[in-house]
Amino acid sequence: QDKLTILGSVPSLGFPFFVHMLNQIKAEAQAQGVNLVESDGQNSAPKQTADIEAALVQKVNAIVISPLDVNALAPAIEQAIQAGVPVVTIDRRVDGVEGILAHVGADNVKGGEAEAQAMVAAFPDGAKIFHLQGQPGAGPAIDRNKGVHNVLDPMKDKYQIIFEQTANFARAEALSVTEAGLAANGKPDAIICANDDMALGAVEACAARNFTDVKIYGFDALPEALVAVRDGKLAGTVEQFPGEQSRTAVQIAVAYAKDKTEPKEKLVLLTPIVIGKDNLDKAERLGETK
Amino acid sequence: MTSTTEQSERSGINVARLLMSFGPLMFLALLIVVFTVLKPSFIDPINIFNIMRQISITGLIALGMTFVILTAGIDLSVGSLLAFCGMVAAVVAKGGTANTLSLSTSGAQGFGWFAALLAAVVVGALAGGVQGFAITRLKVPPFVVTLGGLTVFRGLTLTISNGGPISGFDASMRWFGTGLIGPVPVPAIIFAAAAILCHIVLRYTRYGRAVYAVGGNAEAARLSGLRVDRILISVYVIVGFFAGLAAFVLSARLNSSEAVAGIGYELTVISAVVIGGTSLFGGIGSVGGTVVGAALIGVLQNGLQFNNVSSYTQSIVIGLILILAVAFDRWLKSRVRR
Amino acid sequence: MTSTTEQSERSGINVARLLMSFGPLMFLALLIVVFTVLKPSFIDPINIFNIMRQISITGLIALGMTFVILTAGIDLSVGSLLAFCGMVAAVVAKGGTANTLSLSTSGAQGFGWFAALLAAVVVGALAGGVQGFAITRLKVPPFVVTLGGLTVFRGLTLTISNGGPISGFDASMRWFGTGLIGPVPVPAIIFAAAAILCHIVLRYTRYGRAVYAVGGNAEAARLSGLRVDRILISVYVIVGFFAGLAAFVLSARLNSSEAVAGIGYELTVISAVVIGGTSLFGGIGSVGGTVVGAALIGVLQNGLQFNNVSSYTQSIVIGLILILAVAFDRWLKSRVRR
Amino acid sequence: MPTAEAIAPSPPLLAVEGVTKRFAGVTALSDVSLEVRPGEILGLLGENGAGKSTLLKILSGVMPPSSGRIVFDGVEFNPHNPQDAKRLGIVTIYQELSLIPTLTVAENIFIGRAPLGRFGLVSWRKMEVDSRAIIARVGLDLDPATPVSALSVAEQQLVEIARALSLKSRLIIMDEPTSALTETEVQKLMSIMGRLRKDGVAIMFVTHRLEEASAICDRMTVLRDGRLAGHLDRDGGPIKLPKIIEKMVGRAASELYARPTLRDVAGDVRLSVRGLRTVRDPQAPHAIVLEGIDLDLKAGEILGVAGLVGSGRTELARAIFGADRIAAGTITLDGKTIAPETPADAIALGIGLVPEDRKHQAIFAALGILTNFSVAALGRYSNALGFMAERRERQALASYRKALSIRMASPEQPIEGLSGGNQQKVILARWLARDPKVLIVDEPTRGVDVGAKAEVHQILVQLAARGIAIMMISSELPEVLAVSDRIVTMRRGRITGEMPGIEATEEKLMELMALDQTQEATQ
Ligand SMILES: Nc1ncnc2c1ncn2[C@@H]1O[C@H](COP(=O)(O)OP(=O)(O)OP(=O)(O)O)[C@@H](O)[C@H]1O
Ligand SMILES: Nc1ncnc2c1ncn2[C@@H]1O[C@H](COP(=O)(O)OP(=O)(O)OP(=O)(O)O)[C@@H](O)[C@H]1O
Ligand SMILES: [Mg+2]
Ligand SMILES: [Mg+2]
Repeated sequence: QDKLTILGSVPSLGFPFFVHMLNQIKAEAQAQGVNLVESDGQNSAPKQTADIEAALVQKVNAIVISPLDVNALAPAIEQAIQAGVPVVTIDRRVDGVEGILAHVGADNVKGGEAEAQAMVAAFPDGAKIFHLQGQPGAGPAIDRNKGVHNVLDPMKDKYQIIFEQTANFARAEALSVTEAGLAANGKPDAIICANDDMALGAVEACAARNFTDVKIYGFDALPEALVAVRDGKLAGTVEQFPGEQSRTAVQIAVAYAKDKTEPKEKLVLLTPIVIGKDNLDKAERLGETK
Repeated sequence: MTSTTEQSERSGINVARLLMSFGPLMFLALLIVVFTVLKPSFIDPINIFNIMRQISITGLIALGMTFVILTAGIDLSVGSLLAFCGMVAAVVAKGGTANTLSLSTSGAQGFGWFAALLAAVVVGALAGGVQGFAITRLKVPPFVVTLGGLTVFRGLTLTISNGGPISGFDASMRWFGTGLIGPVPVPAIIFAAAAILCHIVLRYTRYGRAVYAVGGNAEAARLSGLRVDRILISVYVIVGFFAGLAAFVLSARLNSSEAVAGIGYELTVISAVVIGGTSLFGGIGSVGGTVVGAALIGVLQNGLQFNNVSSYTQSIVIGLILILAVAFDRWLKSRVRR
Repeated sequence: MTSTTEQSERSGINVARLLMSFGPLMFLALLIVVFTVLKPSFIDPINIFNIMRQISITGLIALGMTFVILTAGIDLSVGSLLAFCGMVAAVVAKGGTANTLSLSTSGAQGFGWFAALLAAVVVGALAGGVQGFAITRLKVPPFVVTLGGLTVFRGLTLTISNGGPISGFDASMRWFGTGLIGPVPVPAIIFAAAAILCHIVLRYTRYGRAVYAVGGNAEAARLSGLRVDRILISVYVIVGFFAGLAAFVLSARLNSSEAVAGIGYELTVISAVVIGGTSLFGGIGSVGGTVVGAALIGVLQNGLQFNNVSSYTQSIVIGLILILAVAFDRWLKSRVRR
Repeated sequence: MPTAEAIAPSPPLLAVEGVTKRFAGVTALSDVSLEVRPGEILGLLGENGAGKSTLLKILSGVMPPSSGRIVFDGVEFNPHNPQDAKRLGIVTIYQELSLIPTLTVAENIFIGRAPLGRFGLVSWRKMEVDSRAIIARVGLDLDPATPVSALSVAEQQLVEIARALSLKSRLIIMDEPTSALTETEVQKLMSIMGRLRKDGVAIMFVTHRLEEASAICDRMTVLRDGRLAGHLDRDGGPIKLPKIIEKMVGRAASELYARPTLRDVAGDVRLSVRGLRTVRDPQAPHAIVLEGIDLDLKAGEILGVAGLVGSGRTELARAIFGADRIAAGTITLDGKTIAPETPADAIALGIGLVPEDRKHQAIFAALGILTNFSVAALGRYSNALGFMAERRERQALASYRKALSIRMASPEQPIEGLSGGNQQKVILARWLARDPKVLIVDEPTRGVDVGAKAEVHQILVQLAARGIAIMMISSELPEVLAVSDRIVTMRRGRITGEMPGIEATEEKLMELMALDQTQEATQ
């Protein structure tokens, strides 16, 4: 009898976050004894769509996908569902498509809110803030930005964002943008970054000016960031449990594909938390830091 | 030089022509055979139609790019322009910038697909015209003008949409991206029709021949009485038009216009044209070549994905095969000309 | 045609040269003035040194790219090659691909900065040489070969590092990215030294003359006894070398080598060269122009960020100003000529 | 103007009145006036850089004059682009070939006016059939579907002439149309020009071959340093050469075209070629194949090589120089067998070649004169570390500038700003600077004026006197006769004859150049 085959698709393997996600999908698929077709969206909605189309021709039994864009990938996911292939989405939730088997995720807006709240907690009396945004137009960038502003905008007089620029999720750009910000505005109290790479770039920029007491917040809880948190270089990073998301999603998909077991919950939402020095043990990838 | 040579010459023309575009074509055939042997379902009609649909977006732009490159120009702005025209189409289709995020087929409040299509291609053509104007009047090299365009149009797109996508079009519009005529996807039909049209224009009209002449030697073309500046502007209008058309089809296909659409397309599109044998120094090339070039890239990507080749390895293999395909073409030409 | 004309010729040389590179230079000066008026702290030494440090990475590659473009070639692979060389340097510096993830300065277990530097530049030069070989021997156009390189080197980098970064170098290595000599950042000094060296090579050596000649007319160069193929290969070796050097400096600066480093750098680098007045059709251009071009882009980006201009608007403004800068240059030259 | 009216039988078709043209630093034309009448062939003569091409470019709308007036057919004429001129029936053959290399012969002939067939689409068949007839008029027999890039310079020139002749015209401007042609083609062109004259077409004709000008022109206008030097009229018979030369250079010039003393050189054989064959190169399918060439070239000798277009002279030169691949045969230099695979090899061995296609094979258009001059001798003008010795380089250029009287503004000036003849002198200087053992010159005086031509000849003779072996390919028989110690003739890749320079005459050479029909018949 044939082994089941599932498609595991992530937005872009250029980012360590998704490499981890796909690795976890791979590991869980192996544990469940199913074949995995891997797909890298290469940061392009048409590419991820094409991968889904190719997988449907190959008659995969289920799809586990973290969509690059929740709107643009909807038609492809719809197509899969119409073809009778169960779909489980991870991380980013697709609205308006009927029949998605389940969604496992941690909302990026919620993550952004958590990040900002952690900063607020650290500066109860207000703060001057730099904000480094992600790639303009990219889904996570939009959502994380929204989360940060949801928290800070109502407290505008206490928490001023004095410098807000995109650094395209990239470390090198974050470094030069932060340098420019420091030169123009002097030292801020905190820097909120839409991912860890940018946060680590900001760390370097501050270190170069000896501004070691600026509190810098990252997002994604990558092992490298966890080390920086441990060493006190980062104040915190947002953990969305991508590994747990991925494993759960694969379990749900395989269970359904095997014998039509409906998932207990259609919507598994993990609450994002901010990892600081005191709760490092909550971080999913702490083990990778040794 | 008597009748015998003349006869052989005449038939020689067609054979030579065929052989000219033979390299990439043979390579394409080879790839298809290899992928089919590896996994026979590769040539399932469904998959073939998938590939056709996939290449239609960049293929459409590549048609326009063929005109530009034939004049020894280049257009780096196409990816951004695609996003810009897509956003314009979405605004027109939805009647505003508010993203209703409704994926239901009845979500549209706007002016219908025809107005959206018209807006996309007109805006594309205008944007191309402005760039063409800067190239000919301000004497700024195409590379610089369209590099500027690349960032300007992206910025405009983000400004219009405030970074987010605009999604949810009505069924009549979505048909252009997802519909079928018989078994054939609509985007593939649009691409094929456009390719035939472009082929006729370039090969059988005075305008088309003037494009080749300008690319072959702009100064000589001017001395021969061609209106070089007008022709140069026109090719940027054409590529802009096609970027608009491609944007419309892409938005219809994804049911969404994204501000980040088309990033990096300029390189894919230019590769399709160049792999198809069009010279970046102008004057040499054909639409047929571009279609083959686009198909080569599409088949390669699909075939590797189909065989579950890891994404990193895919990059390596695609890069090497593109180089090989062109090397093979050059080698064949150096043999065949006798 | 006696002594008087000869004298005026000699002084004429310098004035003409200055005026030639005047356009972008004047524009650069203008930008600096405008930004300083907007926010006087713009010309604080800190910020000026920031800018210098920022342009040093792409600037280094742009120096190599100047050689390539002078021969009418192009290298699209530089961004990927940067990432690749950076990863190689990291592996050598850390003694393996295992990311020890230590950001402490004592984390390195490897072979030291010198071995890392050597590995980066040697691998870069070799990779460039392989591409040059494909260009000259397989007769594949530079655009195609280096486009292939762009995806191949990225794939290799991702394969080596499995997508992740390799971080944490020792202090001696980091000095090349973050150190100061007096008040001047080390990367800026490296860039300046490299620029002077390249200027001397191109302007005052036999090899430099040959580069211009090959770009000016490859066939005439061949018939004049130049080994055209060797010269072509050499320029790709040079740009590869500089990609390696830039990679080393970038890794040292970020204390990390990332698989996603350098994406899109090819366009920034080529813009710097082209804005500096080097012709994409070869034979015309200078290192001085490239330095000014790189500075123009750096100042523009920094200045807009400095004034906290929204990123959408930044895109639009940068695109327009790049076009304007070159248009101004062309206009100035057309004035001066008559 | 009443006096002019009185003399002239018909009103002028074109009147140029006080035209001046200034470039940066150079006044190319100053206050030039002339007239052309319908049915008249006006020769426009002058030394290199006198301003002939500049004037013609102004007339054909390529560039505007700085001041002055042009009247065409009684109406003031201010062309803004070549199309304006074309519309009025002014057709131009430019000095620098202006065909589009990537297009076919047929397309070049019908550029911008391709014949349309069904549905208003271009009819390729009709275009090729028609163009075959058009090029046949100038005696060219080749497939119109051939890309122009595969043609020799002479063939390109013929295509360009054919194209101009096929356009409806009232004034035809010809800027050195014959510079790459041999006697046969020139004769054909002359007879066509005669016919056009009968049809009332006016022709302006520029050439440095004064015999030609003298034979065909009704009147001549001579320019010197951008100024009008005077007009010459046909006075019963053709205008005499010495008269022309005197007007051109401003002094009596009896010695200019004097035949140098020819010698029977008894030096050692320097270069020897045996059984040299080439094969058809797929990249250049029309190139002539060498069919077994035997040739000796002695030290101190000038060997003239004569032949018609397509005789394979250029191919012979390129094969010896390592520019084309050799299929069989041996080349020995000073008794040692050599096998140059690239021009660089040949140059290192002491062989130099001045190619025939200046624009594509010799000059670096956008680069300065200095670089153009020294490019083949970079080793000579640089030190052990590879740094250029610019002072020596400039001194060398300065001395050649004087010796060859090169007119230029500065060593940094891009060479494209020089007149054609001066460009040619720079290329010659390039090879003189290398001081080769064997110098092959392919059409060395193409586009060079009489005075400079004589200088070039003198230089060749001097070089030979220093022991350099010189092989001179030229389509101009008077030139071959003037300087060659020995002459060989070629046809279709074979050598058809040989004779000492002293014994040679144009008739004898022509006979040998056309020989092979008889040879082939006997084989
Ligand atoms: N585009 C240009 N820029 C600067 N100077 C020029 C330009 N074109 C021509 N000249 C100069 O104008 C003068 C006249 O050149 P022109 O080409 O008209 O000479 P010509 O009589 O045609 O010579 P030839 O017989 O060598 O062709 C020369 O001194 C030349 O250097
Ligand atoms: N570089 C080249 N590339 C392609 N074809 C060439 C090239 N050079 C010459 N030919 C072809 O070779 C043929 C003969 O060459 P060419 O006419 O130069 O011979 P030739 O004896 O030197 O005559 P001439 O120099 O008087 O024209 C021509 O038909 C031309 O098409
Ligand atoms: Mg001239
Ligand atoms: Mg010849």
